[in-house]
Amino acid sequence: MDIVARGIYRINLYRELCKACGLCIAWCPQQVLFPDAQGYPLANAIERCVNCKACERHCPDFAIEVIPPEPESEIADVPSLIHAR
Amino acid sequence: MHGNEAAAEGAIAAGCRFYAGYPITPSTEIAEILSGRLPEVGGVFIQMEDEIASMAAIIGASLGGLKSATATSGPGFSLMQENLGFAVASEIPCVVINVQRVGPSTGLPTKAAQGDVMQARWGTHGDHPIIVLVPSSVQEAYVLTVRAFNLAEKFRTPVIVLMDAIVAQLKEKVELPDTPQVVNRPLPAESPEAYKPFAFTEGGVAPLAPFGREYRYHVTGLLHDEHGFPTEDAEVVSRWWRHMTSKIDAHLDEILQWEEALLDDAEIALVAYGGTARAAAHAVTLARAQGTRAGLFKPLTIWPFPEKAMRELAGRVERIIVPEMNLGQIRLEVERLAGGRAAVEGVNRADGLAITPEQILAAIMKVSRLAA
Amino acid sequence: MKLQNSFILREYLRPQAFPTTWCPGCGLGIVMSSIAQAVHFRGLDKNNVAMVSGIGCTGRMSGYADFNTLHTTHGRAPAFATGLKMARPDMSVIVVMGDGDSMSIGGNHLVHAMRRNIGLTAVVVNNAVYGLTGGQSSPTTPVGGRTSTAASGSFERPMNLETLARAAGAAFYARATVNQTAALTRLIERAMGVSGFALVEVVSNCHVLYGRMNELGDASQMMKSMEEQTRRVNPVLLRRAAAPLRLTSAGSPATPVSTATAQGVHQDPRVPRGVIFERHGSRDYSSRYYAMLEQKARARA
Amino acid sequence: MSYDRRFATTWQLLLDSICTLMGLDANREPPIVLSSLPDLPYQRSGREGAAPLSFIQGPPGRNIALAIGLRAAKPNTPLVLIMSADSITLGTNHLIHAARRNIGMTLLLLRAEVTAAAAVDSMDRAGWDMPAYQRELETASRPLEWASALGASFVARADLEDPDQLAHLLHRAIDTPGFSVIGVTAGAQLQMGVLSENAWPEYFDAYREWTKPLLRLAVAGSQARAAPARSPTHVVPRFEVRIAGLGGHGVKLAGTVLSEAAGFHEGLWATQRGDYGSATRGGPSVVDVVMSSDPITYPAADHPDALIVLSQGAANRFAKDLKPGARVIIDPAEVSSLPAGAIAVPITALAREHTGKPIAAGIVSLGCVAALTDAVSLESLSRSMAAHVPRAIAEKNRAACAAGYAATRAAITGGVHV
Repeated sequence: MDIVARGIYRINLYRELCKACGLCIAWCPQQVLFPDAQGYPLANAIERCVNCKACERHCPDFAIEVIPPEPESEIADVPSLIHAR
Repeated sequence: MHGNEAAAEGAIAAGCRFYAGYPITPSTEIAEILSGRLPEVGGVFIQMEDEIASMAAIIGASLGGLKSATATSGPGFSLMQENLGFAVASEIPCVVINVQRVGPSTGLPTKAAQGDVMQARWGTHGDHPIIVLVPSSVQEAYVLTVRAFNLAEKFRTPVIVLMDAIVAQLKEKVELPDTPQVVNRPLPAESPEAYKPFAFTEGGVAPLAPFGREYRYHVTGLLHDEHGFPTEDAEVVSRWWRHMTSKIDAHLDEILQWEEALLDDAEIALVAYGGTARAAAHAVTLARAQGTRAGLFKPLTIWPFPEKAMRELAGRVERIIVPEMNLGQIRLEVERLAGGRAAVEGVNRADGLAITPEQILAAIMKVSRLAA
Repeated sequence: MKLQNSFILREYLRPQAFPTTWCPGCGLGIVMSSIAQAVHFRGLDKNNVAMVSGIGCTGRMSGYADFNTLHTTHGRAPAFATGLKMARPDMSVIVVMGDGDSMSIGGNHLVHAMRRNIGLTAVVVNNAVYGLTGGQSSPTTPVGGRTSTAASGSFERPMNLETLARAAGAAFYARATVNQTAALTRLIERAMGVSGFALVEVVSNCHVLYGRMNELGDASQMMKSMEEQTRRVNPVLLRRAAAPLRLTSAGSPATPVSTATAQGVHQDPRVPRGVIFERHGSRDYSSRYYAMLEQKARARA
Repeated sequence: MSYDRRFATTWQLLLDSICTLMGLDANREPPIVLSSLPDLPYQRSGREGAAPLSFIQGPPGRNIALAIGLRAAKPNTPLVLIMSADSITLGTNHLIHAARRNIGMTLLLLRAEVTAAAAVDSMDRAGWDMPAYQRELETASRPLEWASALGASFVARADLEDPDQLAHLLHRAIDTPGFSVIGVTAGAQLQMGVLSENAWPEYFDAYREWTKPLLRLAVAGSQARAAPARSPTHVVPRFEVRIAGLGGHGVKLAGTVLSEAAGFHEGLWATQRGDYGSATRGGPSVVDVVMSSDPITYPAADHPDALIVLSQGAANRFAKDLKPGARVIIDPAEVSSLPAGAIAVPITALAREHTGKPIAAGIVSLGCVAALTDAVSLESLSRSMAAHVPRAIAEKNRAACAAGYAATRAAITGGVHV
């Protein structure tokens, strides 16, 4: 498992489940993810992640997840967190 | 060319102009190829809603005067049995190609087996004669499919081509005849008034008139008289049975086909059919190279079983080995016919893997040591 | 910290069976995830949930879901599920089928399950093609769609499951797409709350076969085109519309159903998604049956 | 299902209506009647010989499917099906698909409909006279509505007590191309007459339209099909090749190219068998090709003369049971533990170098095979490739194949064994 965490959110990539279909990359509205040479996603721009979970919800293989830094209750403040940074 | 392709081309060459089917691995290529080929020759391809409907539709098309066929695999063949029985009882020529896979139920859909040998014989309810052909090469898949249509037309019966996934998926070079010999359906010679569509003959069949303007008649799955009308009269019914069995039994010489290799001086005979016969043929050469006198008996018609030839064989050799990709379906038949004169043994597997020449050779060596 | 996705995977699926046999990018994984989430959001005990599937790519789903699962024969899943539901009326029974499985070989069982209004949640994953056998025409292949049994494009009229379901008497019909995952989950969740036969048709993608044969692009392109090809409908806001039915038998279900195909918008070529119709006051066959038994027992006492 | 004698008159009335079809138009072909009900009134009349109508007493419910085949063979003959509850039980699936496809036939449905809200006698719900409680639990089948919902051409309801109307509707149904259903009731408080109509081409009319361009193609194609088979120019003892890798290595294509090169261009006997797995990418994939100047008995390469290994998994599984003197070629980039005596050829690297894609690994492997045996030449491989590889990339693939050949030759002569 690769864990990428540079900004507010972390992204877990389960390589053993991933089939490199590219859906997460295509659905990410923030261009967080990029394909490597074999087409597997890399979270190269993790700082742009806004925790919309589009990648997670569109992954047919449960191979990617976005993890917020705080308990669920604080997710309502996501926009202000982004601006604060 | 692979086996499914050969069967499809054989159907076209034999004059098949109607195909109804439903996708099922590993027979689907036959449908795919015919979906392209039939429109080219003015025929009809239709993908039906299930196998039950596919079998019914080919019966309807055959009554309309078209040579018709369907192809399927185990689970679909099970669904066809009801209407296959209808075709037997109402004497409708048609061809069913069953590419066997590992069962029961969904089993191993992509793996080869020979588990439908008894289903092809006894799958539908009641007693009935049936013709079942078994190709062991791509060449035979073509030739026997053509033959299946010819026998179906000639004896007015469904004919089953029992392939296995080994032959169906095998690609090999074939040498096809330019124009295969084709039996076409004769029109009745008599007038519509005198026509008996289900005439009881000793060892023959009445020509089947296509439904149309002049010849009107009644077709039923109920046991019927010579005009096709249902009857419960035991005397008529017993004449019907004589007709049904004699039309096959009187022509066994024509229907039965088998091939023999190196049996003249053999002590050990292999009885093998379909994809397994290829490994058996190889095992014979391996055994001969080691000085064991083995030979091969390969039935191409498996139902009716070549009983007379098998009885003769059992009198000639000391041991018979029956390799099959099932738990011993034809071995039962061979044992029955050998009647104790030759010891019969099986080499069996039904796990989706092909029987190898080494496996058969090991069995040959085991019994030849016993013999020595 | 809430690990929603891995939670679904751990709690409702069977990680040891992963990765799935489905092709990369297949919408079936998304459907499976939505079903698991719907079960979770409904707060159901997974010991009391059954998943029954037929044959085909969709049929494999029951192997991955950690419920009571039954992988049956081709097309017969609704019939197996009917038996299960009658034996265990308290159980939530989800039937997952593909388009060929449910509408072609299983058409009879589907129609009669809808007619009986037995309490099943049917998820029909519609990708317009037979996937497992290599891309043959299915009952929902659109006219002109190229398949391996219609190389120059299909000419057959596709099945209209929506009107058939309405005529046959289903309690609930919704259509979702795999690109709208939240809506998909919500619709399945809602279908599971229906008493009676609830059907969710999920438009999915077979980019490997149908997409390639018809040059529709990869998985993400096919999913994105679902956005343009569908439109959201709300049955509450729409009046009863011109279905092709004019006839009614006595007590026909065609009348009380509120339909989504509104007057004035049915020229819109886009396929409606959302709740298409819901029959009010529907009651599951199995609960009606057991109520009848109780009534009889009371009458005897 | 047995025929209910209470309906003998119904039967007679229906056949009378059908027979009026023949009186109307001498040029019309007489209809064929299909039913699962066996009891024919004309049989009881003592007639021998030809029946007044062609009649098929088919299996319950399946008559619809049977009629589809008949329609394909007889495009102009009216087909009239008389069905009862079998149409809504066993036959439901056939009914809905015939309606969807709009196949030209006319269905007369007896008792298969709810005839009144409290029609206790009707056998409409599931095919037999159910106990009352069950009738209350189950919603009735509504085959007319099902057919209409799927766009049947013509849906009507007729009253047996008005035989003229029945005959009229029957004629209209038969004149309408496509699938028609007429519910036949007696004295029911329901709407009679035409209930719905829908314009859509009849299935086989549409089919014939659809196949017109394909028929023309066939004439052009038949001349191009003939390809003379060459007889072998040299004696080749049985030579077994196994290429094993992963999905995405182009293993299946390689098998096809090799077997056809041997079969068509070298005049040898050749077989090809494979296990390609169900996944399109990443699963194990293996192909066996056997070539010989004699006909081939066993068509698998269990003891290969040449084994090409493109993945570690394939090496573990197949690098045993080799024929004495066999050659094993491995791709050192993919296989870490090398079998003794194996020749290392950077197959996937060569594939990438010449075509840019790893899928050409299979084609490179063929070059390796050509270097190991004189059964196939590079020339016949490239001629075989021409039939399977798009023209735009054919040259690149030929180069890839030649690179595999050269690398293998160099490895053998240089003695670069592992």
